[in-house]
Amino acid sequence: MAAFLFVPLVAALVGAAIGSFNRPAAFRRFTGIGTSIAILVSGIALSAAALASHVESSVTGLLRADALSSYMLCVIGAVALTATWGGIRGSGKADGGRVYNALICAFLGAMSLAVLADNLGIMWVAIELTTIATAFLVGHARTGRALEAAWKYVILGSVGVAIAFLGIVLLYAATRESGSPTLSWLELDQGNLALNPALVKAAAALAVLGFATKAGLAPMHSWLPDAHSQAPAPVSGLMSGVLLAVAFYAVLRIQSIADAVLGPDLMRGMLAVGGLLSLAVAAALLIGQRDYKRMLAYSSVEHMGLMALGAAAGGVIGLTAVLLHILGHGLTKSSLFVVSGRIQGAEGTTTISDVRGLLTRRPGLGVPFLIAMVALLGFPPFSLFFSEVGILIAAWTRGMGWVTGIALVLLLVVFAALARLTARLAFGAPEEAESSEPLVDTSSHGPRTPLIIALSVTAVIAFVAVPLGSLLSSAVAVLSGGS
Amino acid sequence: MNWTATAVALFQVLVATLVAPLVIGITRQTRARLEGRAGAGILQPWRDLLKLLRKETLQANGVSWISSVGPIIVMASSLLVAALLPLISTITLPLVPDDLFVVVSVLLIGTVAVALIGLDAGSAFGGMGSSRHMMIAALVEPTVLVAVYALSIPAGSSLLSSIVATRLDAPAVILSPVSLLAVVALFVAVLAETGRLPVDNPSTHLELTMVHEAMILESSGRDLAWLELGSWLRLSALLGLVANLMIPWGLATDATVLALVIGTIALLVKLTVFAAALGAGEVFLAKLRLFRVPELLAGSFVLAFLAVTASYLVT
Amino acid sequence: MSESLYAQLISLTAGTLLLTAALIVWRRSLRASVRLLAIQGIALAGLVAVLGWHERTIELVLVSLLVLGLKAIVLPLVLSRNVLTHDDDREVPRLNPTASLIFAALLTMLAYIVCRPWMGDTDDPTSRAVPIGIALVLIGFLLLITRRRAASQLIGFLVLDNGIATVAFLTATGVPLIVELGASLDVLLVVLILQVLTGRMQVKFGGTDLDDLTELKD
Amino acid sequence: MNPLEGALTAELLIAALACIVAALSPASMRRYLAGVATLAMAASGIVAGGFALSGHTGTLSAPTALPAVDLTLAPDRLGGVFIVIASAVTLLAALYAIGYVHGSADSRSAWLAFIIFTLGLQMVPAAGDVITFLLAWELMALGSGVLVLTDHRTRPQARSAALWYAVMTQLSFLLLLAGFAVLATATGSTTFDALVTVSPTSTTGALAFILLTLGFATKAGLVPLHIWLPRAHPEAPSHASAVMSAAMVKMGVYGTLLVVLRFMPGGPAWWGIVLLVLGGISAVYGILQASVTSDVKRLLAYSTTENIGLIFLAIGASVLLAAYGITAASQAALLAALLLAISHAAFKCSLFLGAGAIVHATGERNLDRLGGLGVRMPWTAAAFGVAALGAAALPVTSGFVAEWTLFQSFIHGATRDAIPLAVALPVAVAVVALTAGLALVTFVKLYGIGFLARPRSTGADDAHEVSHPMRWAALIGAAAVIALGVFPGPIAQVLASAVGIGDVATIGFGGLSLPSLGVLLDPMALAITALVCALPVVVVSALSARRHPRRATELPWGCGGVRVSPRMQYTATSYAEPLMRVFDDTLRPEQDVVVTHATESRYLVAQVRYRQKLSDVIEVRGYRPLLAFADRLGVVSRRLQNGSLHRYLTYSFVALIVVLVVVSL
Repeated sequence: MAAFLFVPLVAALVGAAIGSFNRPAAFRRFTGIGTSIAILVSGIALSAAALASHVESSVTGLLRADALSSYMLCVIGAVALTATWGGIRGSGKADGGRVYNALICAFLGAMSLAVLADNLGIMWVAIELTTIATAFLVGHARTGRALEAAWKYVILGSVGVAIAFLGIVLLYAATRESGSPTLSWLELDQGNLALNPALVKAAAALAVLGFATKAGLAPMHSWLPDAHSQAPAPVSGLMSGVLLAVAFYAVLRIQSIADAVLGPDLMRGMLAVGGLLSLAVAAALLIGQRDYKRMLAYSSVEHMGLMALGAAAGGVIGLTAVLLHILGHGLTKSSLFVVSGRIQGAEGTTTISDVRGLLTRRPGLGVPFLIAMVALLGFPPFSLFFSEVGILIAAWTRGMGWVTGIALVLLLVVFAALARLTARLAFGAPEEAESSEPLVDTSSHGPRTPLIIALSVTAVIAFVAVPLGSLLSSAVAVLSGGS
Repeated sequence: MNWTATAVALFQVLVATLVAPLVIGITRQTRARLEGRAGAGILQPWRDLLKLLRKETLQANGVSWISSVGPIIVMASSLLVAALLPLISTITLPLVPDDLFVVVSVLLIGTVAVALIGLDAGSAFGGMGSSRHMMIAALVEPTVLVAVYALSIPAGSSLLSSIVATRLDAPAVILSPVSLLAVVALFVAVLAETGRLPVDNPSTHLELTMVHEAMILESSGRDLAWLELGSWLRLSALLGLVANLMIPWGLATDATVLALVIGTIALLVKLTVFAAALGAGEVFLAKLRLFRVPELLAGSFVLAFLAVTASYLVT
Repeated sequence: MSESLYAQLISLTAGTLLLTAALIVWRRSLRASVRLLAIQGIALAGLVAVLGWHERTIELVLVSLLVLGLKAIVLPLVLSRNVLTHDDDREVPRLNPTASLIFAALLTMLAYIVCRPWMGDTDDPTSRAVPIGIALVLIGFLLLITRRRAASQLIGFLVLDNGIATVAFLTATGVPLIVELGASLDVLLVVLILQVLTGRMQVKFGGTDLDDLTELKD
Repeated sequence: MNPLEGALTAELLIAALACIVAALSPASMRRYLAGVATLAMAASGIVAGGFALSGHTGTLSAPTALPAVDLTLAPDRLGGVFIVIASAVTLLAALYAIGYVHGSADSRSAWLAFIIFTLGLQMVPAAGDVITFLLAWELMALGSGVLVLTDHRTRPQARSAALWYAVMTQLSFLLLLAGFAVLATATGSTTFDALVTVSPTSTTGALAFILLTLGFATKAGLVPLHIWLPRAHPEAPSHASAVMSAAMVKMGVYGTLLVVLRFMPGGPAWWGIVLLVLGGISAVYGILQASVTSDVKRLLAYSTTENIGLIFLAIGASVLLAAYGITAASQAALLAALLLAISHAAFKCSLFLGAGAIVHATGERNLDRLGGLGVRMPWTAAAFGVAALGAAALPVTSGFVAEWTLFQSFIHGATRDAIPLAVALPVAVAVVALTAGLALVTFVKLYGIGFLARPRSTGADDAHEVSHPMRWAALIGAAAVIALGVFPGPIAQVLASAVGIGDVATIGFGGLSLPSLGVLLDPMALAITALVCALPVVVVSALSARRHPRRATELPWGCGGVRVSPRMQYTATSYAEPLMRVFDDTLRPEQDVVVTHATESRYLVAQVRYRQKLSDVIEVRGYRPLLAFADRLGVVSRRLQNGSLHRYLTYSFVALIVVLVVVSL
């Protein structure tokens, strides 16, 4: 079973290799999907193992898959499958070329490595690798705007992650001071190292600050709307759906270490402030938003903010809800980005006011977009409803009443803004001036199946107590100190 | 079934119905005399009524059943009110107590029926009268209910018969500020509800000032007879109620023949006095402009409300 | 090596690091900045070598060679190739040099203040030099914020990175080798990517002024 | 599995089946298949509600992916009342829909939305824990929101209505979430049975009460949170508006009862005053707006605000009276609240279905363009008329019984010992009376202008009676209005037992008696008395008719002139004009009069153009500025993200410095 630890990495390497060599294009196009499936399968296998209390780790101890890692691997696989499969025709001209597919595979591999690494340093390297892999993906369109987005993304991302590295260095220094230098989760998490609290405090704060940049938490979120709006849709889907989540996974890990040494106050404070700021930024910039891809990007900021609040609250319900939210948000957001890519392809614009009447004119795009928006806005039966309610109740019950109160107000504003933008985009009759007889285009501009699967999964996962609920519980147990 | 009570109620209805046109006759005659006219005599309303009942009934093309059934509903609601109110005796029907809310609702059925008749023919004036009539009715209702609420507090009951009976037992209540305020408020409300001056001029047919008359413009023959009798009966019954609230003496408290005779005579006397007073009062009053009426009603509402407040603070 | 020599060498290398950073803030010429960056790389490598010598670990000495190769030679070379291909090597900072220097000084003081609680009041020369690493991080950040040219931002990023490396070596004599290798590779890749992007920027916008990059906004 | 659990399970299964049927059935058969499936679901809901109401208990639960969060359905008797209301209304609406839906209202999505909506509706009162409650609540919101959008292609207003609705519903949801979170924090659990330990007089209790009440008030459409209601109800297809108005807003009532009866019984007096004020303002404001509105469905929507206001007023009175220990009157007020709720469900359902029939038959929603429908659509007219009587609270309808009960509790609650009561009750009497008076005007206008007189447009002139399912649904609703009005005794007894009031009896011919207040009302006896009184009148009329049959002519008097054109009739707008003037200060209509003079002389008028626009004052004064402020904020905050990389880096830098300083403190 330990072989499954390596499957994602090998699959990514192979995929990248196939992608970059000029194999038949038909073959090349499926490398991303293949890698995603490999990741998903390994994720499921490792989860099964973790549920059977059998934690796989590699010989050198650098890779390890506890319940949390396995779960995250499943999330990566599932979201990547949605994005790559759904984006199969949406990657721009001529399927995006060699580099595109190779980089996608590398990106997936880097994320898998980040969650599988048992070593903070390796994880950091992997997360930095995601920046590198996605830099050219963001700039893929080769327009001035894409270039701008890529530059901002790389600078802000790298600087942020560099700060995280500073934190990791200090953490390492702390463990060295206590006599057993290590960067292993397993050893750090057991909490029996006598670490210097002041140093851990600085280390954790810096690390969280750094990873929060990649996780898209305000005020370090600035790269996010630009990168998400310029990247090809599947890449945006991957970034929004899992890259943020992987970075947030790092935050969660660091939080569990810091909490063991310092108690929950520091991390709770930081995450609560970050969460509220993210919600506020998302709310403020969604009100007057004009671009639907940026709208989705800010919605990601909002959801990351919500997860930060959940993490700040902690506790079994709070953390489970956060993990469930990661999956639900990933699937929903990647579907939305896939559809938005198709809308962009069909309409040639990302400006909301230029689209209008989407549901009437292009039901093949309008219907999935609306269903996914309904899921994103947190309506049942989609799982985001449960995770949002869980996070908010957990936040309130764990003594963050004021924070939650403010968050609720901001959530209302976000909801109103998103609903207004969606209504503008999707409903109403098409403009009369365009053509007297509106042309109804029922094609979905790409495979429908991945969207159906992703959204159906989002709709039912919240009701799956076994094995998902048990997996989430074990993953939360990992964060709460036992492994 | 309590046959005595039923018989008393029927008797009361009979008396009220017979007397109602006379009450109108008395007011008109009083007014005529005071204005220096000879007057048609107090029996003239009865004569009008009988003549109307004998005449042919016309109705507009394409009207609904409301136009033919409405007058009967109006009449029936007035009769029912006459049966319920404590006019001759305080004995109430079994199962149908003279609860204030019920009485008001029964009155409102008549109001609504008249308003719908006004609309049914589709003439411009009918709609106008109906609209004004309903506005006044809507604004009168708070006054009526609050006034009687004030009266019901000393009695501990919203049954009109108990309220009147309480006053018979303890006449001091009558002159209490609560009672005075409430009765005055109620009296204004009754004037408004029955379409008397200064709210509505019952004898006008000047288009722009009509309220009640506008609604029944298109009715004729027996329809008109029922509508007229119904509104007269309503006036008499309500005047009788106000009279009994102010001067409860003479009212029969048991079902003996003597008591009933005394009660009837007392009622006739009271009604005569009140009708004459009403006629005399109207000589000196001009009709208010329609949009001054709400001010009048607001004033009476304030009186009623003060009465309630006083009932808590004074007595 | 005697303790006093060791302490002096640490101070010297760390001081050089800070000095070069300050000079980078001061100078407007990109070429000069690249040269200063190379010197900074040498100083960092020197610091690692001193530490390695002091701790008698061959591993650290090897790492110092790696640092020397990467930070003193490869990265400055890559940068200077870029800078040299363009005639204009003047930076027009958003903040004038005097103000920038004052800021740099303030940031250094801040670094000393914030490091105190973590490091305690030891006389250990390495611990006393840690704030210089933090100061380097902050000064690097300052460069990122105040410089307009793409290449300058790269320099700022590298100063920041040097700062982190300094902290790493001073507090923990470096991170595990595999992490060190990975991290170095990452930095190299980031710089290469930024180089490529700078090249594209030159083609697209006819310059590398970052103030041109304000198309994407709300 | 006991009967209740069985019925609930059956309902869920039938709902799932109905969804499948709606999704898969061919377009031509869809309304029959899906309609029948929905009927079956509603029927099983009635059964389930009936079991719950009769005191059966049972629990259905299912685990979720979140630990310690189990979805639980465990209706109590109070819940049973509302399940029955919701299911019965759904039943009528589904029956109606079979004959009514066409076009976009017959689409797959519309049917799915309707099923999800009504299922959510029936599950809200069945929920046994917070998460289930919120789940059902949101399903209800989602389904109804989609239904509001049914006509988004042809009606631009639908979009804005749905938006208002969605946002206000979300507000309600978030308030509830916060309120439940407060309770859950205090009790450490999310099941309803565990939430009862919070003391109503504590700060926690107060906070929970405020949050929950505001949340429920938003859903119930109380002023000033009613703003979505007059927009959303008219936009939905009529069968959906009927359910929304007759049943969905009731969930706000149910929730409030849940708070004051189940979670925190024995609330302090100020709770009662809050509810009383909220309800009173809503009642008067709602009916005032209704009385001057000419759009049939909008009028009905405002009237819903009024009725729900009355219900809250009754609940408030009950809480207030209970706080001063006046138990009998308090219980009467509570009973009145439930009677009002049931009565409103019956007549409002019928009215909305009737309104749908009018729109269906004439293509008009504006009362100013209707008229003469009583002759053309006799069945609809009958149902609508009876329901309008109910709405106007005249005897012998359900509305009359309910308001009578409310009035009795006011009369018998009077006490000299408590100043708040001494002030509140007379004001409440006045408010109820004014509301009743204005309701009378409103419904006389609605019925009189819509069904009587001459048609004011060709659409109204060409109207025909609607199909049988539509007719029957409206008639059954009307029959319920009468049945509830004639035999209130047994119904009141059932309701009373659901909220633990013992002191209610049946008297006479199914009349209602409240022994502890010493009052009784037997509508049947009243009706018999009325018939006895009417008998001689009828006899005289019949005798007279034999001699002189009625003769139809053109307008008999017609002001001495010939038949006027239908345009010279009073319209709904002119009917309401006097009221508009009287309440000018509250309603603040915008009026323009443009007089064009003849060219020859400025003393001759060629044309007078009069325009009057009535908008909701609360929206104009309260919500618009707020929205404008938000929009300005949105514009200003764009500067946060102005594209400058340096600015973005500065954000990170500042964050870094702040963090460094904070950790070194």
